[in-house]
Amino acid sequence: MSADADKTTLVTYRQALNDAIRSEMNRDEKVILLGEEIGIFEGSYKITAGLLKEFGPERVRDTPIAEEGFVGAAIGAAMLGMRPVVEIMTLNFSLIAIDQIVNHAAKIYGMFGGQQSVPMVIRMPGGGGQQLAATHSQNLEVWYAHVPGLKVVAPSTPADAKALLLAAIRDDDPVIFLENLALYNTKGEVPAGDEPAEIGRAAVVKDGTDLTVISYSRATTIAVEVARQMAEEGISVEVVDLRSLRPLDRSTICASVRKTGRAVVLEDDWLSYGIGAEISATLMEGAFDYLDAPVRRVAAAEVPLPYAKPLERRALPDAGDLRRVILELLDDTSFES
Amino acid sequence: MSADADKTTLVTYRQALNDAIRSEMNRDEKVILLGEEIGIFEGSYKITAGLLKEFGPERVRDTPIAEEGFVGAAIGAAMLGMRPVVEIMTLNFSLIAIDQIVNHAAKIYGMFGGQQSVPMVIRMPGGGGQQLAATHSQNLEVWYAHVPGLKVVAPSTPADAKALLLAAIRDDDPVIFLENLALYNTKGEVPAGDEPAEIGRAAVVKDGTDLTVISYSRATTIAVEVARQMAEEGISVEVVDLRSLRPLDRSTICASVRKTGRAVVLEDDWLSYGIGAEISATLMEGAFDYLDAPVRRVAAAEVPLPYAKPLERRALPDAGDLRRVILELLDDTSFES
Amino acid sequence: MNESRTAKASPRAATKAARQPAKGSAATPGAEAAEPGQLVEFYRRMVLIRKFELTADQMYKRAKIGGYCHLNLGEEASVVGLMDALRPTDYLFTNYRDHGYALMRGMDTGKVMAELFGKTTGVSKGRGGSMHMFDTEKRMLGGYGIVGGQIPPATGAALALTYRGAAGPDAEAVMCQMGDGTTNIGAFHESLNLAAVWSLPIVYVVINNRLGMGTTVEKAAGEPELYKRGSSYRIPGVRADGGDVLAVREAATEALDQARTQRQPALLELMSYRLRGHSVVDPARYRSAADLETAQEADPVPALRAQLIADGTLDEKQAAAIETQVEDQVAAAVAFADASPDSTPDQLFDYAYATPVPNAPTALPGERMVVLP
Amino acid sequence: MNESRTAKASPRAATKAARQPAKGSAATPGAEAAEPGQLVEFYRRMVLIRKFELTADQMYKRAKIGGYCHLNLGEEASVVGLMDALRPTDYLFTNYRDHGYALMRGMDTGKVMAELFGKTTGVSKGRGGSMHMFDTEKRMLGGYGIVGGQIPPATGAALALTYRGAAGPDAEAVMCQMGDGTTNIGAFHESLNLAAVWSLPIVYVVINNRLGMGTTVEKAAGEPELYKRGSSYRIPGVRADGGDVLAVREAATEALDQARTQRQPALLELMSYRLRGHSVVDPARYRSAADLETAQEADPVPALRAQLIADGTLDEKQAAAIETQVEDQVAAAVAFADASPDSTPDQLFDYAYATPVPNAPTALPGERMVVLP
Ligand SMILES: Cc1ncc(C[n+]2csc(CCOP(=O)(O)OP(=O)(O)O)c2C)c(N)n1
Ligand SMILES: Cc1ncc(C[n+]2csc(CCOP(=O)(O)OP(=O)(O)O)c2C)c(N)n1
Ligand SMILES: [Mg+2]
Ligand SMILES: [Mg+2]
Repeated sequence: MSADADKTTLVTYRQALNDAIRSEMNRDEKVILLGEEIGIFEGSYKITAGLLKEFGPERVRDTPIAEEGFVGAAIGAAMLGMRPVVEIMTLNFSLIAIDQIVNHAAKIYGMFGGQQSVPMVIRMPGGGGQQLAATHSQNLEVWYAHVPGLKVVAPSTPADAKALLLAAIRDDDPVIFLENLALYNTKGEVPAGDEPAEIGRAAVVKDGTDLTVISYSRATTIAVEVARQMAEEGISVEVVDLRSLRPLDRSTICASVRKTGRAVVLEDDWLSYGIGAEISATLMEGAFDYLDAPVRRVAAAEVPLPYAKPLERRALPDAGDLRRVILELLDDTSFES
Repeated sequence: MSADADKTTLVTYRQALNDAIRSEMNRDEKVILLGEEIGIFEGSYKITAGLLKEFGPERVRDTPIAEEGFVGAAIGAAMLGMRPVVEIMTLNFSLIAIDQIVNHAAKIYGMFGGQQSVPMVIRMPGGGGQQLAATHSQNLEVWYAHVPGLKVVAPSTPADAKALLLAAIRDDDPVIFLENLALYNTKGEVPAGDEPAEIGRAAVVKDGTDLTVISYSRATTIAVEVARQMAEEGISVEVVDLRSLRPLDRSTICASVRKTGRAVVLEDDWLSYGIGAEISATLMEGAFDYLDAPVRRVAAAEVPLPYAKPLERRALPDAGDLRRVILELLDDTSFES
Repeated sequence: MNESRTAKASPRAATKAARQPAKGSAATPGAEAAEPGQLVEFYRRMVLIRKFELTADQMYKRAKIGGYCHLNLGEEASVVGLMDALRPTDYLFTNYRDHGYALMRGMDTGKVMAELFGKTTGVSKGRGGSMHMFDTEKRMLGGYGIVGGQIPPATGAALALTYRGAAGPDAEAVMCQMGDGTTNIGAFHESLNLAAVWSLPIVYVVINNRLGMGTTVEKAAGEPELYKRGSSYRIPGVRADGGDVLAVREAATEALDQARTQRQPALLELMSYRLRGHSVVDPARYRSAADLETAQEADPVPALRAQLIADGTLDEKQAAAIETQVEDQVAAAVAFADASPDSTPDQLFDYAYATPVPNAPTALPGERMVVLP
Repeated sequence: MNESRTAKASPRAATKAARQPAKGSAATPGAEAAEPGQLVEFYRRMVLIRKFELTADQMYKRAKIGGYCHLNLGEEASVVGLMDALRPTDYLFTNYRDHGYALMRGMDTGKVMAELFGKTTGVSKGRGGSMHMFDTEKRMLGGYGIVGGQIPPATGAALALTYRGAAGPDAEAVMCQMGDGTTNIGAFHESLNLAAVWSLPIVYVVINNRLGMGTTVEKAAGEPELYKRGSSYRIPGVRADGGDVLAVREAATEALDQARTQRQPALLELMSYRLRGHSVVDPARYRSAADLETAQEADPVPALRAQLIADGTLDEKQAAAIETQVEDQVAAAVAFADASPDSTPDQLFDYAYATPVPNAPTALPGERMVVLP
């Protein structure tokens, strides 16, 4: 524990999530948890560890394997005033529940003329890199980000994981809360107290002047690392962490790139029609006259992700790829550090 | 029937689809149809009219209401050498089957090391404008377009509907074949014979020099109409019809815009993270130095589509919106006709 | 295994059944023997649904109504019986064939019609249309257009009730209506299983009108006696005659009572007929003349009328008076809907989010997205 | 209703059952009385699965294997009995717990191990890993990782068979394996219903190992006697002792026979135990000591060994010889896998599409997408 315990504590992303859930469950008894193996098994990725013991099986409710059923049940419970926080083991399995998420949770408020809100959170990790092969390694966040009626957040740090989860649980709309398998063990300082973040705002997580990297979730941790390294080489990279994919904070993105004149998107999803496409299109609209060169995208190769490590590694974007593209872009624009 | 019957015939988009299916069923007995109400009911939108009578209930197979089940069954049948053509009543209901489409049909060939192809077609109409309200009016084509392992086509004319459906049925990969409710009654000349189109190629459907409109499916019919009108006003608009959303024919798009220097995307889906985002990002990469102004997007307003006509009309892009944006873009770039 | 009992399921029996007074009512609270006055009231309600639906059909043809429009014609006795068994404190979820349910839930006839007309005075402010009637206060939690889509949320509503209070005769319960074809979809299976393992106060009602669009139950379901499908979850299944308003009310009351007092979910199948096509635009050419005739013979509205006149409860004049009163009510609803204001385009983003957040997209088609300070 | 019969389901009975010769075999072709030599061969197969899985566990710990890895430990008798009943002309679909099935389907031990190692010599060329064994020739049409995901395609494979030829004793059939927890998912319901209404030659096999990860069958399923769930589709359900290789073979043969000759789908539940955690990384702390003990007592591999020695079919030396032979086989598999080449990054797009098309995206991360002429 940090010496300055009343200010911030160094915790894992996993622990930050666990803290946020616990804290909301203590604050509001309407908050209940639903999901497969979140109780006695403590969650596939142990995010809900200890909560069954603390809150009992009615508030920490294990479900049968029935994603469509229990996600839909959470919608109905939310309509009666509960605030369910649903865990789907991984984003890949949310496809089974997606009719409930997109045709129901996202529609009920607007389609019924604003009579009934659906205050629920769906937490789920995406991400590859764990050799889980093609059906268990996807980053389909762009699907959810595309859908009006949903809010979609994808925190990259433990502090944001906590603050955005607090916000998501208190929000009256369905919030898709995207975690990432590779982030759970990462550590960061988390402020004491329960201050929620504002959904819909990006953050400049590292200032810079030469080039902007825009990313979210796991990719932001890589971007920040690469930016730090390059700073030592005299290259000043700004990093914008999207945090919220829907709504998308276009002003913050454009303001950064208007300043730096160069932009790279780093994303874990497939390139075509991915998150980066919208970022690039946004910069086309909001920073065209300020761009010294076309926005570049660093994204996953467009294949069902193979199990074999050498292939998986090659398919996913990494720090080396980002670094190379940054240097190419600086080169193209005759950058001199 | 046209005087020149051996060359082309004027038929509806609906009839062109019906002709293509019939013709493939005659050519190859492995071609079977699966879907709700495609037999005795002749299809919700009558695309399969007459086929039950012609080919019998085993090849034109009505299914229970079980999209996940029958789409998945088509996958298994395809793995054993059948060539199923599945109708999902509307794209909105494909959400129930999307785990089978994305986690199974799209993965089987690659994930099992190229041992087993999945030759199947999923036909479904998307589209709003029929007052079917929020859950029955969606354009979620970008979801499918994002997924490696799938091919996704979205023809805008009867001729393409036929030629691309022939290609899709003969293709050994799963093909998502996107129709549109507003296109079924549109008419066009369709060449005689059974010449399939090439999946993966866009087409310049109207030549022009001042500006390029890029679109697909229903939107292309609007784009062509607006381009014709504007030609009379001395404005030369080129129209690129994407035809294939995956693979995306980036060269054709970029070549056109390199020539005209101005681009507008017209799309029926929601703006954020829609098809147009990828088009704009593609032009960022492939035509940056040739662009006189940022690419503009004309897309649907980001709300669950309301039933009420005045709201629905306002939410969906139309010819007026396209025309206005074209004029704005020409203005911004000091165009003089 | 299956605590099932099969009520008269043949069409003739159905028509006849409606002519008998209800029996075996003492055992189940709420299923009182029908007073003559009550049956007259039920007749009035059935006529209201009938007139409303026939009027909706006309209004569709006059293009006052758009989109899809599915009618309860032929199902009036089921709708009235079910809704009479349901208490104001209970919750209802239905499919898209929802006009009658909305009316019987006590929603204003004019506002239901206004919803069909897409007016701002509609129950869902014109956003939902025919398939999407909703009223928080009346605890009508929605008509839903995706087949089976209402079943998981209804199940979750029942879950929420278990946090509110204990089981007992005054406990709230949920009713979830669906069609026969809907029992073949995955959401049905997942939801009933959840209700069973969590012991939820919910009654699943299958209106078995023998058809899902053009597909018969026998063609669509491996077990076409649908009430038996509860057995996969140890949920008791009951079949009743959907043409007999009292039998419906009794069966529903009993099932709801078990839900209230024991948190025992139930599956109630009501044998019924669809008098017309699947929706107003479906000419139902796939339907045999014999089948249609059977359906018409089983029509519960004239059957109840004939019964009430035969047993002397009503005379022709009184029956006609009821019908006229209902006609006036529906005409007033149309007038109200007609006179109500249309939505205006500036209202498009009114219900985008319940909790406002920065940067929510509100561009109209062709408008620029990026607005920089 | 349900043509069900319950075989010895208690753990003690299971162990004992394995010591009895099979009975009632004449009636069902294929389920011959076991010759002693055959039982010895079954023992060898069970030991092969056992050794393979224990080795996979070790190799995982040595980081030769990555991702998820689910073992058949405790289910050997079920796997061997099922696969012996299946003919080379039949088709198999399984879940992710698929190593034993792959081996018993006749896939090369070395190539199965190589798949786990992610090598190009693996049965799925290293693309699939543990959960995704596949072999077109052996008609093993895949292990699948999405719970329930294999059920609709398996059902469709059976549909395809109905276009190939008539029913009869030589007809092909499909077997679709799944776990107990999987019977609660929508795909199960939709698929069994399709098989019923279309009369498909398929046998659905539920390996009821009493747990889906940490969740017991009783907690997950409203009807925990899973074979009864066939009744919702009029599909006969049978429960058999999954620890008894002969009982499994007999039940499977009978079900397959009905599928072949009558196109009658079947649901076969095999009572079994999971000896370890859900996957190799799960310490299964949620499991009670008593439950684990029960599972270990029911362990079919030592039980069959003990039986074969007790009845004089094998002596210790012969048993040990079998075990040594199998150990060598598995060691050779590891050596083969180890020596096999890794995939190289240039192979990444090798299986992008079966039918090549222009403009297919092949950019590596960071590469430019647009290549203009
Ligand atoms: C998931 C899904 N698939 C298909 C449809 C199209 N559809 C609307 S109603 C219907 C038939 C439903 O039949 P049934 O459940 O018997 O109800 P009924 O219309 O007879 O009241 C179908 C196939 C849909 N709305 N949703
Ligand atoms: C749709 C989906 N949900 C959840 C999971 C995670 N998961 C993998 S295996 C499993 C348990 C399955 O249990 P069971 O069917 O009994 O099979 P067993 O593992 O016991 O063989 C779960 C929940 C998944 N792979 N797919
Ligand atoms: Mg019906
Ligand atoms: Mg299990």
